[in-house]
Amino acid sequence: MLRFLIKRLLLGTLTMFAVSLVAFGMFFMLPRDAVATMCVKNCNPERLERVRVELGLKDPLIDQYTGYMKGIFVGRDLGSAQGGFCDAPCLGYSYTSSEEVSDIFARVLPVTLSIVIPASVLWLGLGIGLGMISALRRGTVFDRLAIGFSLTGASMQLYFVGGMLMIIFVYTLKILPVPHYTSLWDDPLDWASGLVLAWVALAFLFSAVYARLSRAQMLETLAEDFVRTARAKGLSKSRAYGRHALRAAITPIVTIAGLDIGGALGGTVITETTFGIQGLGRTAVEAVRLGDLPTIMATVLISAVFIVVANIVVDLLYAVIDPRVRLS
Amino acid sequence: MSEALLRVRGLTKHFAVRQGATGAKASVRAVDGLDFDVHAGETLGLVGESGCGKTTTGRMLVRLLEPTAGSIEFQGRDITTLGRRAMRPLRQDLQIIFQDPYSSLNPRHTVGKIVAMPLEVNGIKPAGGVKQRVQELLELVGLNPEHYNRFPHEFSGGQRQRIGIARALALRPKLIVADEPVSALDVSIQAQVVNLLRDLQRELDLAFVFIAHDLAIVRHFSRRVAVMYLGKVVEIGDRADIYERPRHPYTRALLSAVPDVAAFGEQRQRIRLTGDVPTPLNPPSGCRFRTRCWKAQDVCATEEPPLVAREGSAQQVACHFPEAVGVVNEHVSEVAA
Amino acid sequence: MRSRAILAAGGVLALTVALGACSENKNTDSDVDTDRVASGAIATDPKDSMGPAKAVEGAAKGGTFTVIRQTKISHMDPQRVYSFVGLNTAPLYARFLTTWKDDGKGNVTLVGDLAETPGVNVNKDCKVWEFKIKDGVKFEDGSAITSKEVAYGIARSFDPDLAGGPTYIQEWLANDAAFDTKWDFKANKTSLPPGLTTPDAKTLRFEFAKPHCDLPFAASLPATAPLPPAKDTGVELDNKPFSSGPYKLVKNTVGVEMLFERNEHWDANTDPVRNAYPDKFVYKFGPNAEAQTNRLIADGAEDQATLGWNGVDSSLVAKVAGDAGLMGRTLREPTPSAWRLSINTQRVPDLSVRQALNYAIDRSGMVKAAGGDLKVAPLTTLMPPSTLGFKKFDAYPADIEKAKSTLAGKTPELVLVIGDDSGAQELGTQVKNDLEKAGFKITIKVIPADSKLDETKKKDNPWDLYLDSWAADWPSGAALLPVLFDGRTIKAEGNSNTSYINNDAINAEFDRVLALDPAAQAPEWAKLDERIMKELAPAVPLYADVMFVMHGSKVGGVYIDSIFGYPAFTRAFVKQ
Amino acid sequence: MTHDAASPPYLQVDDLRVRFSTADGEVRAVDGVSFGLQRGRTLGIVGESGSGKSVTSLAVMGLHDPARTRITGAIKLGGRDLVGLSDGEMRKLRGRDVAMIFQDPLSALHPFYTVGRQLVEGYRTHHAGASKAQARQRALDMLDRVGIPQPDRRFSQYPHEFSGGMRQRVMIAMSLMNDPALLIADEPTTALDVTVQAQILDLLADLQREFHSAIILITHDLGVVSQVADEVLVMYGGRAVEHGTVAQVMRGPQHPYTWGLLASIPSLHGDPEVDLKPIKGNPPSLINVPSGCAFHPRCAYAMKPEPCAAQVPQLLAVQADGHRVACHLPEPQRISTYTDEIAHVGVAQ
Amino acid sequence: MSLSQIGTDAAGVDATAVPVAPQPGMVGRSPGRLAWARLRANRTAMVSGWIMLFFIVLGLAAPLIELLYGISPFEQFQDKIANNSLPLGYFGGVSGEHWFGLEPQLGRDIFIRLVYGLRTSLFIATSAALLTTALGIVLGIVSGYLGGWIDGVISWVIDFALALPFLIFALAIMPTVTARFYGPRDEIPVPFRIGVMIFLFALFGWTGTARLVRGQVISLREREFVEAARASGAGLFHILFRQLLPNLWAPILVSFSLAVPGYITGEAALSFLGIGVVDPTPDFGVMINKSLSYAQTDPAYLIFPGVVIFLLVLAFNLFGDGLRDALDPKSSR
Repeated sequence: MLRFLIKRLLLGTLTMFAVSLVAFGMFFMLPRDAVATMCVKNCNPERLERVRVELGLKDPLIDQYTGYMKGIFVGRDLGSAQGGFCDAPCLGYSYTSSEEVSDIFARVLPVTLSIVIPASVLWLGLGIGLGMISALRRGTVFDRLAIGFSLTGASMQLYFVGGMLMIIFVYTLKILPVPHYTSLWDDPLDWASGLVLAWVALAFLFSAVYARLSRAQMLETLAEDFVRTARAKGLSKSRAYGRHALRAAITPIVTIAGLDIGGALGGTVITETTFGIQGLGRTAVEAVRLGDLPTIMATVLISAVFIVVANIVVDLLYAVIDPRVRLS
Repeated sequence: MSEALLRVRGLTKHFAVRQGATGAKASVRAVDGLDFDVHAGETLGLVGESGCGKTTTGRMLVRLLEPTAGSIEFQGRDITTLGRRAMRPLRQDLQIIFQDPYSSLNPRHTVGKIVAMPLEVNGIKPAGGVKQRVQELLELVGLNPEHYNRFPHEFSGGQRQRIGIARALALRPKLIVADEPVSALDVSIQAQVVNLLRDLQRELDLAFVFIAHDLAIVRHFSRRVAVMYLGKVVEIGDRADIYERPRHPYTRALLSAVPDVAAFGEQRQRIRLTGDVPTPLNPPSGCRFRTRCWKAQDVCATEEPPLVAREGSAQQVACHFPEAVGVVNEHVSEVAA
Repeated sequence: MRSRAILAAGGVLALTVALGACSENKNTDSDVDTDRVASGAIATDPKDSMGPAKAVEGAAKGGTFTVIRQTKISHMDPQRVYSFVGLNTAPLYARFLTTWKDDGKGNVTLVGDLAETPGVNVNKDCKVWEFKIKDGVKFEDGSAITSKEVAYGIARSFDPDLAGGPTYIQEWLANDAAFDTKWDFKANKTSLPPGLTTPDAKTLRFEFAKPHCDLPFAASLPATAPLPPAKDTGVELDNKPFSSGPYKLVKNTVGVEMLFERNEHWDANTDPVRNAYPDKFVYKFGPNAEAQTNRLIADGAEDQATLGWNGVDSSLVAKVAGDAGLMGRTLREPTPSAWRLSINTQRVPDLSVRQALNYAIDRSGMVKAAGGDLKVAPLTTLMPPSTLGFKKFDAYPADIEKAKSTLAGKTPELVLVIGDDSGAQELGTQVKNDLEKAGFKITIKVIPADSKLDETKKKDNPWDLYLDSWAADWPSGAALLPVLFDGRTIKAEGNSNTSYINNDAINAEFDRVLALDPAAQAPEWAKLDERIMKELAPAVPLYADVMFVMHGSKVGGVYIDSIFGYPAFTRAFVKQ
Repeated sequence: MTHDAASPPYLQVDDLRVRFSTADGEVRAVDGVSFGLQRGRTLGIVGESGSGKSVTSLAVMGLHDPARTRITGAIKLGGRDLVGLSDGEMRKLRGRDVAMIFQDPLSALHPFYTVGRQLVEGYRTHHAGASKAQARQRALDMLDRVGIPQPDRRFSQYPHEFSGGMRQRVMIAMSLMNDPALLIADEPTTALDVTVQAQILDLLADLQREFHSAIILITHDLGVVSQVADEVLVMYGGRAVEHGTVAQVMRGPQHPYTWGLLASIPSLHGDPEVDLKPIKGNPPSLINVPSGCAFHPRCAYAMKPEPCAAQVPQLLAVQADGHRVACHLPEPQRISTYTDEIAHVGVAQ
Repeated sequence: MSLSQIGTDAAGVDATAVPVAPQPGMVGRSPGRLAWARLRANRTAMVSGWIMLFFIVLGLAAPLIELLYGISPFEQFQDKIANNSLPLGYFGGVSGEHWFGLEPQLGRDIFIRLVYGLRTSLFIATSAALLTTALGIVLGIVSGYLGGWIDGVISWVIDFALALPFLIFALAIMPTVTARFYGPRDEIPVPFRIGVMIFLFALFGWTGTARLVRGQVISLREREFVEAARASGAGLFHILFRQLLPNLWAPILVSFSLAVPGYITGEAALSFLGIGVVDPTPDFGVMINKSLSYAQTDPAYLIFPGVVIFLLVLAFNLFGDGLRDALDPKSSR
């Protein structure tokens, strides 16, 4: 297990390294000139050139890359125009937003977390719950409704669901405010009411997938001998299914959930666009549009970290759930 | 006896595994130095409990697994390290039947295609056409030749096993390794398949390596029997020797543990072995059976007993303290307590 | 049973369909005074520059005024402010040399802000200017503002690290576009740039190599805000500017929220334009125009004293316009942001083709494509009506037949470049369809929206047509026509003259008019506008943006300023 | 062998019928099976796959899905009819009065929980007042009793750390946690090696003596039955075809199917060169059971069409005490056929 | 509940394992035919199959429909647009002439644009699904069967591809690629943009199929029929493509049929973000992106494309589900 983990960590690092290289290379292939975008009315070629030098864009590519990566681990001096020395982990200074990228993240990461974490709790709960109940009541009306729900959900587009939710709850019934983000610590109620539609829309779509998956898993597990053993011991249905079947059925779901949540943390672009909320996803999209290298690098790296870490966490969770993995 | 069809010497297979938290490399000594011969037209039974290496041995004989050491000579030719192409002509004489009648047939192929596969792979075009040849084979194994275009899922377990046998016969082999060919079948069907194999052996002069854990079936089908324990042959000999005059304590214990209908009503002297078979990852030193042997002494832990024949007999045994010759393992009629 | 779930989903859809279907969409009167013409002058009476500002009817002191906006303000450092939101927010926490008295209806007067008058043209040749700083003006720490701090503020705008702000004064002082190479601020922090002197604590003196009659206008930009050298935190000033205005920034969560509270040292009696009624100003960032509008339509308790900076979203214009109650909480004024279809005259040298382009564009369709007449107002002149001295004319009334006959059977193949944002694409489609009706063959080239800005500013850009807009920094033709059409300014990249027109006669006219007294210039610019259109047709004027903003029910005193066309807060108050 | 006919049997199954509805049709898994079993005795149920032997035992445990399964007849356990009991009532009996051991101990034990936890859980379910320590002590006692060395170390290990035989011992320990009066062992040794099988069978016999419980041993192996069972019930196509004491069935089998089973099994004795006598054909499908006697298509002695292909034979007593058989052949013919044609081949000498 | 499953399994009456004595002389029912029979018996799958077919025909026949309908997807009807840039009349300007009404602002006909959008969308989705499936099969089979370092490398590449944020890369790759292949004055042809989208999907989408196939192959390669082929001297090609591939068709077909709706959604999402197809080419994503902001003032504009794309995806999903049930009857019921 330990060896396996070390191997996973090494591979994850290799992945991150490859991702950073690709992201960096991608920026230099982009047909965009971040510097030219920065000047509004009063540009001249000399000034543009000087800014390029100042930002280090004239350095050899390798130096630029190593400089950026070094900044993450030990910090680096960005020059007076970019606020001087940037402490590790330095994600650079945004060309277009005139602030340190870590400041941008401090702002947008809570937004994305606020969308993804409650939504994933909701979709996992709803999806797994529905799937489990519908597996236990296979063939009943409930089961068929649940299947219908999951197929409908799986066939919907987030922006369409989001749009319809807003039409219904915000514009027609007027029981919810227009989606927006407020910090949880400032006003929990406003935080929730501003994001609840995003949670519901995401949960609707994702829970559909989980309901299908967990229904199939549960059906498979219910056919396992150990569930029969549990019943033969005289355990109640709820205990036999809730403890014995659920725990075994949940393992493959953990894998997918880990990857989904990891992926979602890396950016919920469509959700953010649909509900007009500025999180990591839209920040990333705008960074690419503006050719803002430090922000591109940081967003790509952060979302990749989420996925790589999610992968490793899933492996760890596996070990927690399944002692066979733990001890092998 | 004539020149052996198959000569196995020192056949060994170690699997590398990682174990423990550190993932240290270790090797599972699945098969550890086997010697035996199989002659044309005869059956060698290979018995032993799970994990004794009999299946691994079978797989190595047909080159599905690469031996770690030792040699396999087939028809006088060393095939231990032959490449796929060089192996091809020999494959025709050396086939295998598998245990699981469900997984051994490709569910997406018709019976005809399954049986014809060895022909196709080896580019053999029999006179009269592939179809005719396949239908002959089907008939040979007791299936309706009209079933040529049917799919495996339409057949029962016994019938599927017949299809598997037909496939093995397609190249007219001289030796068939039969790996637990009946253990997945219902009792009433087992007898059908065993009878079929016996008929085929008589008709086609086939040699078999018959691998099974069921001692009664092995006895019924094999003239010679090798008993394996933890990757080693502990006793090998003629059927009568092994079943009537076993010399290795393990063979005796094994035989006495078989619940035999025929023994109903008789009180038998049961040898109760304690514990389980040790892991082949770390087999006991010396004699591998010593941990469960009631006769074990100090020497058993230090010296590995060689497989030796009693003078004037083909029966070989690997034991420091073999049973005396002539002790018959008959059901002993003693009054129960 | 699966079908049942689908039926349920269908039911929800049917419900919403029914909701949407119950009203008929009709043409409505937009009620925007698009023909409004600006008038104004530079104050000659020093009394105009004296405080306090005229009281606003119905206004009361107190309350918190909230502004919501989608994205953060790029710069708060007055020397770096150049965005519209920055320009209209800066007056809250900074004072400038001059400023505009504005009734929000196009009647403007330039007055002194920190200065006692809007500048003295010492030799009447526009080369030497003097400003006297008022008495009693103070920073947020109570220290007095003198000409030294104003001069330091101007000096630091030479620092390339502090780029972003306007560059007029720097370029004029240095007499060079590359002003920062002429005078290095970092190396000379204790001295002042050439031509800028402070003979005493009250006086600020500019000496230019060339006449710059627009200096009083240029001095109205926030770059003339004062700063004590000791308070210069460099790039950090962006997050925490040092206040000279009626409010100070007390809390700044970058990109999330800014809180302004009163600067107790600000004296209303020195200030001719700022009433400073609310106790606090709060800026909140995040919601897009649609969300802002929806919140304001709802007029919830916390949004009643709120203004949505990004305006009524075009998708909601119909909803707001259809409701008199909502319209009562909107401001709708034409702005100086003028859109035109620039013609790259290097690539389209044939005047008749450029004239045919002008004839072919149907502005009523353009208005619909751009979001309706509450969003834009059609424009046939290069200068928007908000320019001082504006005169309406239409050199090429829309007429497909006329366009065809002007082309005389030619089918010019032109490439129209647009950005990849969705609004531009609709306009592109509209332009293409209009032009193709007249016989043009148009290729639409989509490039990233942001790079379009700078790519078309490159002299040798490969395109024929592009959509451009320009908003002058002050309502004078001088800040528009010479900037956009003086061919002598053309450089390799970073051009404003994106038509790349270079006509000697017109260039000479620019020089002539620029040397006139500002008051005399206004009618001359209008004449020149018409002449450029008729003789050169370097662009097709399309429309001017209409500022259509909405606010909560307790907002009062906000007006759309006549200079930039955005909401201004100097007279804002919260209804009690 | 004493057969205490006076006291009523602890388990009495009467005309048990179990049917499942499936997409392909109704499965008549058990079709009119009756038998009784005293405490302290072992009944071996023998049959091939699909004969209904496992379904019978699951019916006794009440482990079928009520929505898809129709169970009629009576299953009386200590006088109480289990058919029609609610799941809640049935649950109280399961694991306490009647316990079960399954074929594959690896899959029957939950892979994610320790052995101890799984043992304790079964005990505490039926001993609401028992403390954790009591339950643990009970579990340790039972582990020790079934011959697991170092029970307190093993207690906190997971099933995959046990060998096959040890796992089956754990299963047995688990089934004995609540002193059940009836123990159902469904092919308990099929997955095990012969030497381990012998250990487990011995253990079961020891435990039965100690706990005086009734045991149903389900197996396809007549050899196992002949060693450990007191009575034998032979099943075919969902029906009981022969029922009697081990001696009766082994020494004088009356049903052609039983003959077939005995003749087709190779033995360690007798002449290995003589061919086995397999039963021809294949076991029937339970969806489409042959009419009349389900065995008639494979039966060498069937009288077709009447009555074998037309009427279902009743399980009727033969001369010997308590020996019953369901066959249309007249009893004398059965006896003569057996002694003349069958007894000398195969195993039954 | 599946306890009956236990019961039936124990009784050995698993439907596929019922021993049937085959009738002599008949051609056997192949697993494919059995699946087809099961599929035909599934009413939901058949209905959704027909709807799917209807949409496909509609997309293919778009030019014909344009001819009959008499309106081109680029034609503007701005005289039917009010000065607030919304269509005149009720429910987004629905009328006998314009069945689904008009777009706000430009005033183009929504119905005919949807029909053409369908065409674009289906083309991209099926091509992308085909390409990713083909790539996934090859890499999955190779990785699963050969194992060892090849498997290690392919698995790592899968992990790597999964770690790349798709949308960000799509956003970056589209302009990069177009700038590489087309001069600044060239209009990017629609087919090229579509090609790049398909390429993007292929680049990121093969991992799912590859993983699936790899898993299947790993479980299949230990099957005895594969060993039987090896024991007969079969070469790698024979084993991969003759023995293994036929057994992979079921999962591949299912994953293909579920990939198509996935890519329909994905295409719309890319276009929604302005990466994929751009105006004036008719497209679902572009339409929904624009219509979203008209949710209040012109809901018809959101609902028509939204419902059409929903029905399209639903039909594909239902059919894919039915296919899965038919090919693998044990999977879900």
